[in-house]
Amino acid sequence: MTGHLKTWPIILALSILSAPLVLMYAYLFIDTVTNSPPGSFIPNEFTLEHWAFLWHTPPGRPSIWRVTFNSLLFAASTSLLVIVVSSMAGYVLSRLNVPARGFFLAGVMVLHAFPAITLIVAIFLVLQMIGLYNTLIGVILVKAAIDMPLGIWLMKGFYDTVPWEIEMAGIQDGASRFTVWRKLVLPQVKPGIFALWLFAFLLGWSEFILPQVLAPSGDVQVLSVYLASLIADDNNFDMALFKSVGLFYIAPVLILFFVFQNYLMNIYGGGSKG
Amino acid sequence: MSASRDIVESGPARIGTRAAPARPRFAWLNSSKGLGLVLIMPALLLVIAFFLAPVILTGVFAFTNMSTATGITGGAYQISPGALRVLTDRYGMGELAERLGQPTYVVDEQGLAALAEMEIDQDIIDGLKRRLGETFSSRRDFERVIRDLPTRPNTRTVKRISDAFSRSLANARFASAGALMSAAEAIDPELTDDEKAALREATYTGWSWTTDNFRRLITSPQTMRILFNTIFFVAATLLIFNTGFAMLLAIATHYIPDRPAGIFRIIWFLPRISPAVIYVLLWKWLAWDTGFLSAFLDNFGIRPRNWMLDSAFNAWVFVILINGFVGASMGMLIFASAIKAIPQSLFHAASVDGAYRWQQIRHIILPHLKWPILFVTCYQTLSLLTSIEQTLLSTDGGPGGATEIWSLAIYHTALNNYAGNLQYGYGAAMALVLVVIGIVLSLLYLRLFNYRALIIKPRIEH
Amino acid sequence: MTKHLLKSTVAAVMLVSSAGLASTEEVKISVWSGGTSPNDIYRVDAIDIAADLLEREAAVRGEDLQITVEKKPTNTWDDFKQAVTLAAEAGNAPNILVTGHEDIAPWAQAGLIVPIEDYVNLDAWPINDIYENLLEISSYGGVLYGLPQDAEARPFFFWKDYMRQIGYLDADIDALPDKVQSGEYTLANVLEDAKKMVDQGLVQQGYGFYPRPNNGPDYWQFYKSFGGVMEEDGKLVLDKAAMQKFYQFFVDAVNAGVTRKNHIGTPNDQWWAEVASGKAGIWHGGTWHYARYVNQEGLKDFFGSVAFSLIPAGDGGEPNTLTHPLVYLLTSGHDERATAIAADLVKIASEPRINALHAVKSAHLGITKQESNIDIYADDRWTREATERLLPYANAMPNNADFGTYWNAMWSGLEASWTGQKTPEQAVNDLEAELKNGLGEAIVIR
Amino acid sequence: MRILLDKFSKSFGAVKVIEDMTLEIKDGEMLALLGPSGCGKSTTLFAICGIHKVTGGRIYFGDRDMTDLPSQERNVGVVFQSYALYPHMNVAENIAFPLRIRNLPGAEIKRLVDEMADLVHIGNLLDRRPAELSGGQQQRVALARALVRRPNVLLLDEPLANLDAKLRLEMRSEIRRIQLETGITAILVTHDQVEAMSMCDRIAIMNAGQIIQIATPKEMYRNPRTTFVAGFLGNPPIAFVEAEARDGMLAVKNADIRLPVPPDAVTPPDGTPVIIGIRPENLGPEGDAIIRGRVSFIETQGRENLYDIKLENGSVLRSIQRVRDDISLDDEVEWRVRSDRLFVFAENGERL
Repeated sequence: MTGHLKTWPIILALSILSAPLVLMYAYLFIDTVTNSPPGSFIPNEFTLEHWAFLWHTPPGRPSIWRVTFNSLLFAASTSLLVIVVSSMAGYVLSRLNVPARGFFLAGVMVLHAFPAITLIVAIFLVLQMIGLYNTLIGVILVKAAIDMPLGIWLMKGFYDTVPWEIEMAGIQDGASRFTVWRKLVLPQVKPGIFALWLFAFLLGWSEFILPQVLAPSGDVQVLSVYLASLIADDNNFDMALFKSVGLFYIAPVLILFFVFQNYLMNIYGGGSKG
Repeated sequence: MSASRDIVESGPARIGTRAAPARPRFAWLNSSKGLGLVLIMPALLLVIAFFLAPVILTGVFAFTNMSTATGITGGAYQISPGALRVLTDRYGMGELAERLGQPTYVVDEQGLAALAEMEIDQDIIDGLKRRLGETFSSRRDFERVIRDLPTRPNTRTVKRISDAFSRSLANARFASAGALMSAAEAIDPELTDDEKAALREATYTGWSWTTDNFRRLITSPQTMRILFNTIFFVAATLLIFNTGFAMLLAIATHYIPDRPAGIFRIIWFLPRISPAVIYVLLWKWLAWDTGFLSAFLDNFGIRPRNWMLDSAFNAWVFVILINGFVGASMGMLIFASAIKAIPQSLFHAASVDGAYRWQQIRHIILPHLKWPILFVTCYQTLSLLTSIEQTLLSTDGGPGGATEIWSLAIYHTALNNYAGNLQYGYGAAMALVLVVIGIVLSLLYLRLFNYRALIIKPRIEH
Repeated sequence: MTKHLLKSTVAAVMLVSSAGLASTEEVKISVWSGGTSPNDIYRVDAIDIAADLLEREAAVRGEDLQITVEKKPTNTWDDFKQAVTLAAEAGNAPNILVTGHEDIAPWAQAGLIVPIEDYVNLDAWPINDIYENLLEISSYGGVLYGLPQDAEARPFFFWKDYMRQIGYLDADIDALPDKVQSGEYTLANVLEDAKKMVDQGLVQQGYGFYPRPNNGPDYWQFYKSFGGVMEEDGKLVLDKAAMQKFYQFFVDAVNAGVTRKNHIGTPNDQWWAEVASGKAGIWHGGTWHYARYVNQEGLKDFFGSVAFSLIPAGDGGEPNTLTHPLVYLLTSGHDERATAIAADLVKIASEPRINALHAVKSAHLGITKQESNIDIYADDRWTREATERLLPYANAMPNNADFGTYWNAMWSGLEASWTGQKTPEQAVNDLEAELKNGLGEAIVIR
Repeated sequence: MRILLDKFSKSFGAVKVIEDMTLEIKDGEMLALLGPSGCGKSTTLFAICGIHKVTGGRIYFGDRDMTDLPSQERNVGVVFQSYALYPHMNVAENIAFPLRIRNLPGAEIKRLVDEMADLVHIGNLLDRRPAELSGGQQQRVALARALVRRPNVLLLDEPLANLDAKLRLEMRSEIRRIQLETGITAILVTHDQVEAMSMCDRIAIMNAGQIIQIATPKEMYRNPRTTFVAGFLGNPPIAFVEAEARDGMLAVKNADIRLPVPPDAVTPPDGTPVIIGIRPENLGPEGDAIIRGRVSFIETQGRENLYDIKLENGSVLRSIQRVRDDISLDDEVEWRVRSDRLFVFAENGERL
């Protein structure tokens, strides 16, 4: 059905539309390893000077490695928490005969679209009450809680595809409901869990507002906050530095994306927050 | 048949029954209810802590005048200049304000006794005794007197001594109304109940209940503007990018070979997976005075400028571009898979009919996209209503508040403004509006998308 | 037997450690400051120096005091204030804050800060040498909450070259500050001269008058220039006529083409670079800009290139400038001993010699009278001239718990009229409505 | 082990699926629950194995009341239509799973798994994953897994439905062989009468939540209690015509056909409307009563042909006969039936 008209005009049109994006991402890379004469965007020399931040910590800022470690810890813990909590709750909503199950399910859907960010003052107060303000654990909990409804929703979807008969067989084989879930059902949704983990990891890695507000201090700073404060500091305007830190920051995202794009597109296509 | 029975009788494989497994040690592991409650508990706790409690708190905050000045966790009673002014202006108790608020230090027996109790050096007490009855209206003056005593006490002690002789409540801070009243009565034993009530209200530093936030929200000209901005932002982004452009991408990639289609999909996916901070930075690089756009257009004699904040119009263009590029990918994926699901035979039939591409699009693709479009619209309306990071990092609502949208205004009001006076109460009232809209919209969508179908009864009944 | 051994070991360890505690007192003092660029690093470093001195004083008295100072300078204000407020609510505010004096009122009401006068002898050196008006600015309700950390003033700047080219003689330029001071040269003249510069092509369209590109205390100066009053008898005041004239002034500047309509939001760094390289004709800023121009932007011959004066008067007002001292504040919620030590550190950091380091490095003005007798301060032409010519005319923003609300609202009104979204009249009416709504009887509108 | 359902009822919400059903399965017997979809046969099966809670009545295994015990304690082996093998485990692990749950020692497990694999002839497949097996092989694995823990009863839920025709034939006899070899009590749920007849000792035929008849396959075929039973068993299926008792004979309505009352039936009074069931194999050249009609359809089945005969009143009878060349479409024929093989039912479907 595509054969009877030429495709190149479409490709050309799409290329033109995509040009700004390609340009931005291309220069994200180019500018970090080159210098260009003022007013020009054609590089005239290759340099690694913009990457000096990797081994030289500017005064008053935490070390990039510390921040990277925090980001890693933040994203890893958040995503882990999300998959654990979601794979448990998702199973309940998909399979178990609990009271008010419909209510829970509707609740998850409402929460999924919830303007959580607007509750941030109240969330701050909760964190403060439980003594987790300005700690990484606190933001991890909050971020996991915010990502969780989507996680539960997705996990429920994954569980829904597991045949009931497998569970019935497990029960007949003498396994408890818990064992059935743990030993028989969970292995069936492994790819789904991996996709959700990846998705939550990227969300955590990208998160800015929550750590900015709920964990601002230097020793718990994450990369997004670090980069944002670098940009906001009007004493050291250095686009090439911003971009180098930015590339350093976005590189893991791009790598994970290119390797696992199918997993991710499935999840994003299935409906995530935009 | 009887022959086979014989085989069985003699065969070795005849099986007797084996005992069923013992009951599991934890009964909940095996009941749907028990296991369900255990498995859902972590999620429930997170929901309670970070959704439910905050919503309730926000609801509570919305009916208070909470701000930086009042604090969140509660207040004290302070005879501050402001409080005295309120006492004078609002309650007409200027005289009382005068009596309580004028700093006075009186060298009296009561104070001397207090000193003795504090085990202050007897020389000092004696020295002060000599000035019995004297009154000072400034702490500094009185402390000078203390320091002039032959045995000069250290600063800390001076402070303690002067406290002991303070006979006014100026700037005194009390943790409870009771403490305030007993202190006030010590100075003026004849306080009437009216005066007490006025005093209590005027000196309270913490937040108090009020519906002013909503009155203010309704009457403020700012609200209308932000509301308009928000509606414009959501509608424009939704129409142009999240559905319109997404559809364009989905249809266009449908008509080109898989390889280039995949590449374009990846390109358009980049904005979504990129962390907001770096993604917006790239836009800034494009739009700043010294950025790409300025340098490029300079060649054509167009003066460099900050394209992003150049005018309200430009700012809107960029805010919508920035948010729209992120939003387009979701629609793109959903529409693309919907198009893929259209039976090929329909397309073939159409091409036999000699329908051109646009007719295919109009008569075959678009009708099939009705539900996906509705879904994306619903979904992204909520997403856009609550989106904040991209706008915060790019225009931050500027220039001149032109791109200030509701969620951002909440953030600015309640958490982040230049003057640092954070208005939690007012911000919470604004947040509550969004929360209510969010809940109403999502319940509406649940109805629309046949929520009942989602809750099929579990097939295992135990 | 092993049990006995264990017991005695524990006892021994406890003995040693408690003995150690008795002899060495270890105190951790944290200090956070906002608006701190590399030039202003002494805002926090001064506490370091003070800690060293205090430790030595203690050692002389025979005490072993060890102070660890944790410093956290922040560049931006919004994030700093957000972090401080939330940290304070959470009960882990730093011991010492360096912030604008206008925060004293709300933070005192909230109980976030404690009066420094409860901890220091106001008659002792160096507090008795601090300018009275600065102490007043650091007080709220007659109580001294903090000690000023620096002082400054916010002058008008003129790019001399362009002034000459539009017809000013060197002598005229030298006389300009006096003419501003006497009210002879007004904001109307500013627009005229800026227009000339633009018309003659000396500067680009929109660069004749090149004001601060974002919200700041600076803008209250223009309100003042048109006769506005910020506070009277402890109550905030909105003078509608003055406010409208002030808004109108910027609208006129835009209409005349001397100021860009889209000026607001220009990145700070870009703005710095432009004014320091002569891209703008007339602008305004703060005394500390001098440090930025000279140290960071490469404007070596400042005095040869730039003239400065008070903010000229407008219609119905007087020439003025604004001082916006930052103050050292002590936060509540710490143990008494730590707060007392923090107070001592702040006191020592206010020593003229230590404060002069900050004043000169960051081109701020001194806080004590004796600072003029410190060579490094006295030898600095900028601090000397600015102190003499500007400081006497400096006003300050009021310490009022509601001032922040007023300030934010004033700014959005200015933004709206500047960018042409409202007429100044509309903007002022909206501002009035907003303030009546938000502040009620706490503001007087005239 | 003997299984007894005693006045068993089951409802889903307000919908009563099964009411007061009593059914006994003898020890070592293989019983088919036969019926159209929705008749409640799977519900019965799920109640026996404990996946469903019963609404009323009791379930006994032997003398033990199992009604309130969870599935895990009933020790029931189930083979599902989809086999429900665990995809992430290989064959050996699948079979071993019930034993692992019972915490048997590893060596014992291995021994039992091997023994069971030999019984179902999959000893060479133990290392494979389910996805690498054919349908028949998966079926055998499912059987092995169900049998390995020596269940009280083996339940087979449409076990052959997912197999192609040839495999179905093979597995039919295999399942029966294994059931006989192990001597286990088994219940086969199916909608396919051929399966039920060929595999089971007895058939319980169900409709609308009730058991209509329980009997051996032969008895049920020869002696159906209702039109439903008669219509359900037999392929090609039985044909029915409406008739009326007249003068001790049965007169087909609107047709000039009279059939005698079969000897085992009570002769109804005159004017009683009845339904006559004629099996295709009983209509042909031989017999004692004459039926005239027109050949309306011929289906070649290889060895035999199936003929549809349209009577003058429009109803259609079927006849299965050896292939013969003398009959072609639209021929008027005059064939006979054996009156002793006729079934006569009352209007409500009950056999007379």
